[in-house]
Amino acid sequence: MRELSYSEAALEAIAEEMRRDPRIFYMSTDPILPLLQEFGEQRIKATPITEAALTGIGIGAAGSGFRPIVDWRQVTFCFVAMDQIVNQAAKIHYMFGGQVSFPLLFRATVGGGGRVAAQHSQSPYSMFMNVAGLKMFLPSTPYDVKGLLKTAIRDNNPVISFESSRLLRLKGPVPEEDYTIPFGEALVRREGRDATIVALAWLVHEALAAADELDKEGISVEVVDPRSLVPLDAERIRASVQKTGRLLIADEAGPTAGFSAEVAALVSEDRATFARLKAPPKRVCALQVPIPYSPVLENHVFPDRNRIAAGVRELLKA
Amino acid sequence: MRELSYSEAALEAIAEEMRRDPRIFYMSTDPILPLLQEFGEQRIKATPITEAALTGIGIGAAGSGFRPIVDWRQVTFCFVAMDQIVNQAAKIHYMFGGQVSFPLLFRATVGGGGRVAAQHSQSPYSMFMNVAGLKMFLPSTPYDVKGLLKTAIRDNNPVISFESSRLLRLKGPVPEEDYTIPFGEALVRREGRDATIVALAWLVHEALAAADELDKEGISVEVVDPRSLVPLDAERIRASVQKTGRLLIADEAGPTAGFSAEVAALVSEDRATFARLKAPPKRVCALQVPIPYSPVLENHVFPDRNRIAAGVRELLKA
Amino acid sequence: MPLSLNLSPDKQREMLRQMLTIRRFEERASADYLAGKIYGVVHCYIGEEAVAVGVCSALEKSDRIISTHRGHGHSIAKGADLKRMMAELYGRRTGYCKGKGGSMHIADFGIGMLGANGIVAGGIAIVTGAGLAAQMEGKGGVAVAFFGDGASNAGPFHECLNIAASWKLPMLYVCENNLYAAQTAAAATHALSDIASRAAAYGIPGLVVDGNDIVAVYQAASRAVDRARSGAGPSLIECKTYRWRAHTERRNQPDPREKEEIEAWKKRDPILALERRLKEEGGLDEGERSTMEREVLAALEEAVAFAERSPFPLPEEAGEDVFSA
Amino acid sequence: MPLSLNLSPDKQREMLRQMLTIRRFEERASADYLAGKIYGVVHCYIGEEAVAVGVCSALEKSDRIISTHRGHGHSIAKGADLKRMMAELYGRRTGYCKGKGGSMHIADFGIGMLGANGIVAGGIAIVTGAGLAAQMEGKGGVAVAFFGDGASNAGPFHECLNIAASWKLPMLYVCENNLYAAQTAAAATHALSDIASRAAAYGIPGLVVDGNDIVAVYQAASRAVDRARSGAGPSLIECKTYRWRAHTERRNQPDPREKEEIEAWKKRDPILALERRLKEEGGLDEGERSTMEREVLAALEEAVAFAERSPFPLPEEAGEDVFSA
Ligand SMILES: Cc1ncc(C[n+]2csc(CCOP(=O)(O)OP(=O)(O)O)c2C)c(N)n1
Ligand SMILES: Cc1ncc(C[n+]2csc(CCOP(=O)(O)OP(=O)(O)O)c2C)c(N)n1
Ligand SMILES: [Mg+2]
Ligand SMILES: [Mg+2]
Repeated sequence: MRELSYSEAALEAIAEEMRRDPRIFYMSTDPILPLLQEFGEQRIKATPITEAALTGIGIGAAGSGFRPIVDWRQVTFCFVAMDQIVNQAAKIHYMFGGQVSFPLLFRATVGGGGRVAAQHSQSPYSMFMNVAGLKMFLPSTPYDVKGLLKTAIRDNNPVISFESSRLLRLKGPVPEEDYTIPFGEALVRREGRDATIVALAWLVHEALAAADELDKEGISVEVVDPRSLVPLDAERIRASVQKTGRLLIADEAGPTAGFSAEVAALVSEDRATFARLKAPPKRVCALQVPIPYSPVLENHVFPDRNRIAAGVRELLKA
Repeated sequence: MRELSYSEAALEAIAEEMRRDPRIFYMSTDPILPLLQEFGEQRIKATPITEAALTGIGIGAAGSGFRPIVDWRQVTFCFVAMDQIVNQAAKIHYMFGGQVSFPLLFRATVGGGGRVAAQHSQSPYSMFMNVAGLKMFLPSTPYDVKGLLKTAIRDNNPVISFESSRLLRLKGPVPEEDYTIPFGEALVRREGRDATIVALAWLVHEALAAADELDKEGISVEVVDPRSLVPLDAERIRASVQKTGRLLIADEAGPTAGFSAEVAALVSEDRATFARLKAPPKRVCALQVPIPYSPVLENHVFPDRNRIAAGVRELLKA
Repeated sequence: MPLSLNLSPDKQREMLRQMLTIRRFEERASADYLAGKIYGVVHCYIGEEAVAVGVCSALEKSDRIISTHRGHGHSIAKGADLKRMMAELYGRRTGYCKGKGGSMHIADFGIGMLGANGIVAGGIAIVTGAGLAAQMEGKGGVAVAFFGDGASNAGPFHECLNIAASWKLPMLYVCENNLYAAQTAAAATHALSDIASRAAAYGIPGLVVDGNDIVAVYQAASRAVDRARSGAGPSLIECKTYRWRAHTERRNQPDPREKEEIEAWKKRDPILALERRLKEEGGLDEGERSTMEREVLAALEEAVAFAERSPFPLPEEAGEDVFSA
Repeated sequence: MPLSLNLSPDKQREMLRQMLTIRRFEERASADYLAGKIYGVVHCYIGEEAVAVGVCSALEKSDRIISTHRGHGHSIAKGADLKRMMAELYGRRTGYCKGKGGSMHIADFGIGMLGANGIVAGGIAIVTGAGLAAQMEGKGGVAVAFFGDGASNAGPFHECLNIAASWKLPMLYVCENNLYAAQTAAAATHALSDIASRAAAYGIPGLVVDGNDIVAVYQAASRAVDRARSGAGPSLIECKTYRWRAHTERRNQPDPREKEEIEAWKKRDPILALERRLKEEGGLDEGERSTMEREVLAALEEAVAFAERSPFPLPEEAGEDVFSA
């Protein structure tokens, strides 16, 4: 099968959907050139640096029959738009009693590794998970980013596409035919018996590498990739843990009140899963600090295959 | 001992500290009259409706030797200031290598029950817990709100005082003498043997009422009030659960990636505590929905003493 | 006033009826709020009726508007159904938002009313999106942002006026300058007292209008609407007006305003002013006026009765409408 | 130019030296970035040196400024230590931020440099807080916000100018209008091309200055500083200027700007302009100029050597400085 990079696959999803549906238009500070060339300035809008206004404009255009895509670019920049996200986009369908729908895609890159320090290396998806009324996903492969973006664009709700900075250049097979990936379906990326790793985005790949390593030690690890964060496929995660009896969650974000806490809670609060837990669930996350600049420091903050492998070994010692 | 309401106690903390330290000043849209009368317009500033600017101005004044208090009023209004909170206040000390400190208090009321619908009934403290670099607390009594506010005002970091709307008129004993309450010290509000309830703010009182009810059924419940959210007293919570073997977390916020998930994770990931868990930890939270207006709907969304009691009974059946 | 010629006596009587409807609706809402039948918080528009009605009279049904926390007036002026409004205030399932919204969140997208909004300045960008939609639709539609003097100090005001001016969006930005933002006097928080003077920063028209003179409001809005429909871009219209009541209907709500100031503004009642003008011009006699009052009150009673006999939502309905199908 | 008299040849030579230092520092930073010794992202100020140096020459050390993502120029102009700057870029423990900040976050509170800031418009409110602090201190201090044309479209610009005007804060708002925000031309996103025209909305002075003429910048800033110190409130100064290099130093960074436009602006080099003027007025000869060049390069070499021999932080230091004691 043809190979595309993660960012090429994302772009292809958007271009294909825009060809299909003239109600879709795209807003961002600094437009994406190939999109601009194909669709022109009317549908690919270069905007002032006003993510708050853009987000609100997207909401209003969505409520008026369009299907806007608002590209915040780095997730950092969406904090100026937080009122429009939390107080408006997430609640507007509900508080108006479901009168009309607000089909709206937000895009944001997340993650560290770029040596761009605290403001530009954030992974704050958990903050958005805490807000009722937003769907969101975080793909780990070119195939997934394309399929999930298409689902998002066809969804009638505000959806956030978190895209991993570390994976933008990652290549992988992407079919030419149209396909979508439903929200709320986790994928078992590798089957195993002894422990389950639930990992996100870049850490899916690190987890798979750790699993290879552990395999040599006779430890068989299952790797589950949730893909969408809201809705989150608690069932598949629990089923895996029921099988292996052990859970490690790997997240590039800090642990506190994060995705990793949610998965630990979902698993341990479930009676059937709890009954089969052979060890306490383990979070292997970034340190709970702002992300520092210097490579030595930044490398120390993030989890990686070694910390994941070490975590699994610990689980097995329990 | 003299009794004050929760909001009177808060005001007294601020007034006493402002008398003690002339570097403290206060900013809010609509100033608080007693403060204005005592301290005048220079130190109690009526501001335009620009929470983003106020937050930033607070940061700059803090970095210039003052100790500002920025009152966002309802937590809802601080989302327009989220860039200043997440990208600036939380990171500025760290990303500048600790050059200077930023003593800064933010105040925000949280919680529902007022029939003021989705935008005005939020409890989003968990979103802030996820951000490294912010301290925060959520008191349940007049005594605590005063002591914690004083600690916050003397702290050299950005601290958020979340104050419970439902408790503003609650009366309780408050000593006349100066006292402070350290961050990171949970309080056992009631001792018990069979289950631990970790509850926040208003739900501390509901948990105590549930405990009374359960007592009649011969069930002995321990109620732990964390008081500060960051830092969070994991040790005391774990110690309680190690004793009782059962954990219920009661939170007025929705569960997803929230405070309740964090406590469930902190408890279950700890080897010693995990070993003593007799039942899966249980979250009794608001529904994961925006808060609706109509009393029938709003009442249905929030947990209360009955749901807490029912949850404990379930834990004991496990 | 050449444009006043556009205003037939019929149209003026309709405007009067709408202003009267807003006033009576809110008098009732306030009473029912204090009686515990309406919950949460209610912000009254009484005294400012000429702004909403004057502007909306210059619009088509297909044009879109957005409102603020003080939203009843805009809803009624855009043609909202009193029954569904009152049912919403009463927290009933038949209300505009099925009881999920209340006073601060009444919307009717079917008539181009994109909602009241509890966040100061929170609607300005949203309705600017409706203006962009109108421009992209290419059918000559217009969108109107209503907002207060307080909101004009907030970031979205600036961001959106710049965008609308730069993209030539078919927009009206209507600032209801009632001199106060909650308890704070505009004089204390505005560098300049005329908000309209901010228009020059974006190279768009900025008009100051007597917001208690409905004909003046209508004329200014009509010109701005023409301009917007012709593709010439947005306008900022500042309507000087005043709210008669406290910021909200809560009992013992503080109100720092001088009694004399309030009384002086009450003398400039926008409803009485139009009534007088109409009578002078022979467009209204005492009998017609009483009939109008009776009809307005009858419609209101019907709305209240509808609300009262409507069921509350079922508790479980709180779980619905988080996401659209 | 009466005020030019204020500018002694010594002071002008000092200004020249600072501009030259900025330029050489960034030429080196860019090369070292491409060589992999500096990480992340580097935004160069080359071509705009007269703005930072012109404004900061009108300030006292105790006055406070804030910068943007393009922060080296402001840091050097306010008197930052080249060694600690370069060590920070090199990610070393001896850097201004102990290696935690990098190019986008250099700060030196000791000299009133409140930091570069990675968020467009993110610093405007913070330094307005420094202006409020100066007002409350009552010692005649002044605070300066540097920001780009792109930032002037964002909410904080409006919120803070209104507050500063209304509170009469001792502030300078200095817009560096280099005609582009990243890849987007200001012409595409600004309703009006002169950002200074926004000052009128707040009743404060708004000046357009040739940002490549350091004497003009200095004079405008000096007047605004006098005004601020006297309690008359803030000013907005728009400096028309241009960046010579792409938005960032990344390889193959797109740059939509016409070659001719770039070349035309390079002919208006602010450093050459001051050099020429000084030479004409007899304030600088060729020998002094070479000495200056040598000294600047020597200081830079020293800074690089310092950075190179400084240790990296220990990994565990990532856990420090989250909270202050
Ligand atoms: C962002 C935000 N901050 C504060 C509030 C609280 N608040 C509600 S109405 C109001 C005053 C609004 O004044 P103005 O815009 O002039 O409208 P008016 O009430 O006068 O119609 C305030 C401060 C809010 N709703 N949103
Ligand atoms: C809120 C926000 N949105 C987007 C960005 C990405 N970004 C970094 S610099 C820049 C352009 C800034 O333009 P301008 O303010 O004119 O400053 P200049 O780079 O020209 O000096 C953009 C869009 C950002 N840093 N912050
Ligand atoms: Mg007002
Ligand atoms: Mg620029």
